[in-house]
Amino acid sequence: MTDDASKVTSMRDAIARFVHDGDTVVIEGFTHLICFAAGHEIIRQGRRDLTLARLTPDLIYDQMIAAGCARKLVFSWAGNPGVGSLHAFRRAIEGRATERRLEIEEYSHFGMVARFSAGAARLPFWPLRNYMGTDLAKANPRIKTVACPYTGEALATVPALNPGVTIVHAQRADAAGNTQMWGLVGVQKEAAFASERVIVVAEELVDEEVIRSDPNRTVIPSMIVSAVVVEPWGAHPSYAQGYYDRDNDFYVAWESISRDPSRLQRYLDEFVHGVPDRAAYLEKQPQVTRLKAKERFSAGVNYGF
Amino acid sequence: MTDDASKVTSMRDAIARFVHDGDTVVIEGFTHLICFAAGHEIIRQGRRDLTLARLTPDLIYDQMIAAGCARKLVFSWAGNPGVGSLHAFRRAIEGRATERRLEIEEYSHFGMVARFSAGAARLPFWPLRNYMGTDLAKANPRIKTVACPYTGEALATVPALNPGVTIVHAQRADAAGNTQMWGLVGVQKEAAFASERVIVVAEELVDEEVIRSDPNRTVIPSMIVSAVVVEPWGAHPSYAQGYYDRDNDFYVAWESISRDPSRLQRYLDEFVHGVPDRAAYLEKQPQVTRLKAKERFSAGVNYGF
Amino acid sequence: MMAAVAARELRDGEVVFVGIGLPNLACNLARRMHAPRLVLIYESGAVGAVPERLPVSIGDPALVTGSLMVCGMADVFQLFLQNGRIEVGFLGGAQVDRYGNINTTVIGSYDRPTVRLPGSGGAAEIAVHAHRTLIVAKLNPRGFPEQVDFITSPGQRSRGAARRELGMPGRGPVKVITDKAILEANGTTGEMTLAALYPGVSAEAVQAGVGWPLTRAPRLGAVAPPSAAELRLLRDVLDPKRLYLRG
Amino acid sequence: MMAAVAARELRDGEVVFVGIGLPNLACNLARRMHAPRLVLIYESGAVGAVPERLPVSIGDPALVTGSLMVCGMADVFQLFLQNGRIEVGFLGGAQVDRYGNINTTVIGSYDRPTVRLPGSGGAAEIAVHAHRTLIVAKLNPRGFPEQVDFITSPGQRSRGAARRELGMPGRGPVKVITDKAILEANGTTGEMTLAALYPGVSAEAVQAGVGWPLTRAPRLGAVAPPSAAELRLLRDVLDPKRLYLRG
Repeated sequence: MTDDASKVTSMRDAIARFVHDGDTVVIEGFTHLICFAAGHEIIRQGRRDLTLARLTPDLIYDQMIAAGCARKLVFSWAGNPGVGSLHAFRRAIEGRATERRLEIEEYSHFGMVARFSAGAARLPFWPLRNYMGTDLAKANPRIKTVACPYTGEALATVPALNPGVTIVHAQRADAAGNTQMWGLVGVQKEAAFASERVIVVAEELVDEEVIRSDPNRTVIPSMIVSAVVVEPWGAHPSYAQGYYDRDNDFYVAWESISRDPSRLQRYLDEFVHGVPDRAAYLEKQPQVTRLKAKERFSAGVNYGF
Repeated sequence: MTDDASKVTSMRDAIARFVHDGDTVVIEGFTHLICFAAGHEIIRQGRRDLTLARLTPDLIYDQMIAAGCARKLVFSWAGNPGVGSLHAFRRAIEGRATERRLEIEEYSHFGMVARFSAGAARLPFWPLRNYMGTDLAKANPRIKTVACPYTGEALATVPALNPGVTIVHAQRADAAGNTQMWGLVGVQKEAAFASERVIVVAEELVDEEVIRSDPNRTVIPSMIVSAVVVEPWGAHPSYAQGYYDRDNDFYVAWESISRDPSRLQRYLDEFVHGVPDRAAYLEKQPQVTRLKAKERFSAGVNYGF
Repeated sequence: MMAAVAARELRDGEVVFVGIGLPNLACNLARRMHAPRLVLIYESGAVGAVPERLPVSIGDPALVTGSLMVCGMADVFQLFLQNGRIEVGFLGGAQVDRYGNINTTVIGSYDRPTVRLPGSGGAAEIAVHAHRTLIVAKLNPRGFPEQVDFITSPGQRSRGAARRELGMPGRGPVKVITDKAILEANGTTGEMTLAALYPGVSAEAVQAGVGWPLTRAPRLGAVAPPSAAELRLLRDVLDPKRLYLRG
Repeated sequence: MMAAVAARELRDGEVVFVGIGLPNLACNLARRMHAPRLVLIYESGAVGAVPERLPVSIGDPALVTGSLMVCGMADVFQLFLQNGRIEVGFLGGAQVDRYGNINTTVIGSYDRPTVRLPGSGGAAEIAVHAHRTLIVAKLNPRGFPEQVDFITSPGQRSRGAARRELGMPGRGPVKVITDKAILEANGTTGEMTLAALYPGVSAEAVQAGVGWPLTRAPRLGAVAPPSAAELRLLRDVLDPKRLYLRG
């Protein structure tokens, strides 16, 4: 079979066509493979009233909140991991002006994973044994319970999350959108299958033959993919295992950048609004090449019969 | 970390220690990696009153039923795929003597997969959108419904399946039981995590370093494994991708062997009771080497940072 | 002939849940004739397979080597089928009834069966979720009773209730492809009605193989015989050893 | 000191859910001291990691390279944590109360918070499912109130109800490791009580950092100072850049 309908397009076109004002948008990736390139393009195109969903909002949602893209945040851990706070997020929640007040809907990681799992399976809810004794269900009335039809015990439930668009960054994809990733895979598969539209952003565009040489590594099949964007270093300052390391210096720097609303706006002016695309973003900071990954190749396995 | 506690043992010891009369036993594998070697050892050791669970009972459960090991069968498709019937199973169900009458508990594939998923997640049930309009729920009162706490709609449920022991055949494992497989992976991961005890049977025992070189291929972690048995060709006449092909001739031959109870008993006498172990089983049929897999190696991927 | 007729029902680019035997032949014929971008999914977890030999089971290793994706069965049923990604499903069975209900479980009573059949496998959920299903079965009165002994895979109406009332997402069996004619589900009643005859077959001959009074479509179609290209592909390329083709 | 004390709580062969910072240091110290077969699981999905550098986040690429297994987060929470495979979990937080309830969500009211904290992450479910948890936090009266503003991770009693009544599988927080003393959960009341003092620390100094009247264990233990081996490993091998060690 040759699935030869290429879906390769530019980031600009992909965001213009598949991300609309008012959408629920998911840019997933647990520390790994967070697509900053897509977030920046959404800011540049001035999207508004988005519901941003993600386990860990991370710097990219902090930037999108500061840029005024978000109406609501659905999440489970909002911090700068190992460093400190997401200050744009905090200002919006704590009502300290600058950033527009933000609606929130809050779960734990397991709750968010369960919401994506339900969405991906097209079930209206997912059961989990959780939340007893916590104030989370009180703060979020969408956390409910269901009685087990066998044991009678009450289990917690969360409702399905079915985003309008999910953006998945990956190491490699073919032109039709068959996508492979390795290292931490987070909840990307579930978020993609839960979504109405999926944009795949790949470090490398590969031949269909590369995908077919190792089918167990395929996480996302072309049939659920709307667009394929080829964007090397598109996850920086997040990372791509086997391609480049995380830019921990930038994560540390974000603490002071985001603490000061005017510095944050200057950052956006320079590195987001001030560049037309990711290539220009990278040209401004040649030092990122220091993060290029060393080689630690695995051996192949035999698929013969 | 060096998880240096070796769990490597012989098939005889593994079955003697971890499979008991009356247990619920799962030998999973969808066409691929079905551990006939373990089934034969269970027959040799004369286990009785087992509840055998598996999506597709396949020839191995037909042999175990004929040998008198089974009290009950939990399944979703009982046939000889592409060939015909499992005649020992049919005789036991249709009440045509020879084989002892067999209790059954029947689902569809999705239902069985859902039972293992619930068991693996240690939830008492799993919801699925299914069975409306069928007679399956009438034939099996354990298929129930639950009302969604969000939409009110009725969804089907199946109860968790938590076997006493699950036997997983795989291409390779280390001595502690960290196990990698590729090609069709069926429902092995879920069945193993659902189980109280897990016996891993590997084509090849590899160094921990081989496992660590490609951690995304690990399907079963050592912490859930009770024993590791190294048994090359242990899945024959089923197959192991990259090691040997399926013995389709034997599947065809089974139609006439199993149709005749005395021929079936002669088969068991010769190839199961008549040999002490898998090595002897293989020595009796040198022609299986024709099934050795050709080489179709995948390329490795970079795990560096 | 049945393989060729089934192949014609598939549209380019569709996602098809494939069984072994005739459905597999039909899909591979369609891919070579008019639907090169057909995506084949096997319930074993192989997606986009390009088998180098005719697979003898849905778990054949040839379906894995060179496929686009291999996933576990929890993903097959939850992320593909229940998710609504499967457009066409093929079903067959020992009994097919007036409303396209299929029995692959038992002949006789469930507790004391005359003949124990293999059971559902994935057929129950395919019948519920695939956007549409195609039933492939040879005509004979015992195989086409008014009502099946056991409903394994629901058709257009089960025990009096329509699919929509029962909450089934898919449209159900739209056609039954037999060795003599094509039956089609009536959009209103859900009944399988005679829609088109194979060359040289009379409506009476079809009725003789069906256990209920067949309604005929207002204008009966004529099924074109397999073309030279279809025959050549089936006999010389797809099934040269005649594993699944019999005449 | 806190890292050394936490390390001593871990037994060889245990499966530990690790967070970044002090818990990570404690686990790696324990592996080198007395528990070489400790299995570390990070909520990011890395199992059996052997990081070549000190990880700065639980998603650090160094946790993947050379690990025994990498799995998706649905598996982390369902197959490992909810399955009951995690024996020890580490927790910390802005507030810890009398019963070991932890708040990492908000200071003040939920709807109008004075300080918005990061939220649960995986802490709520770790507190519910891990066989036992260890709380690591520095003493100060605002951090140890009688009752937390918001219960993110449940302790031994939440709003009057005990863990068992609430159906929680794990035993909950068995100890609170502070910078001055170790508190232990009383088996009957569930209250965190003073169990052992660090060298040179008085019971009064501990009470000064706690917002409820501390019950003392009948016989107060004395925590041994870090040994030369522990100190050398922590300072020279595990955290030579002092990323997490401060004095």
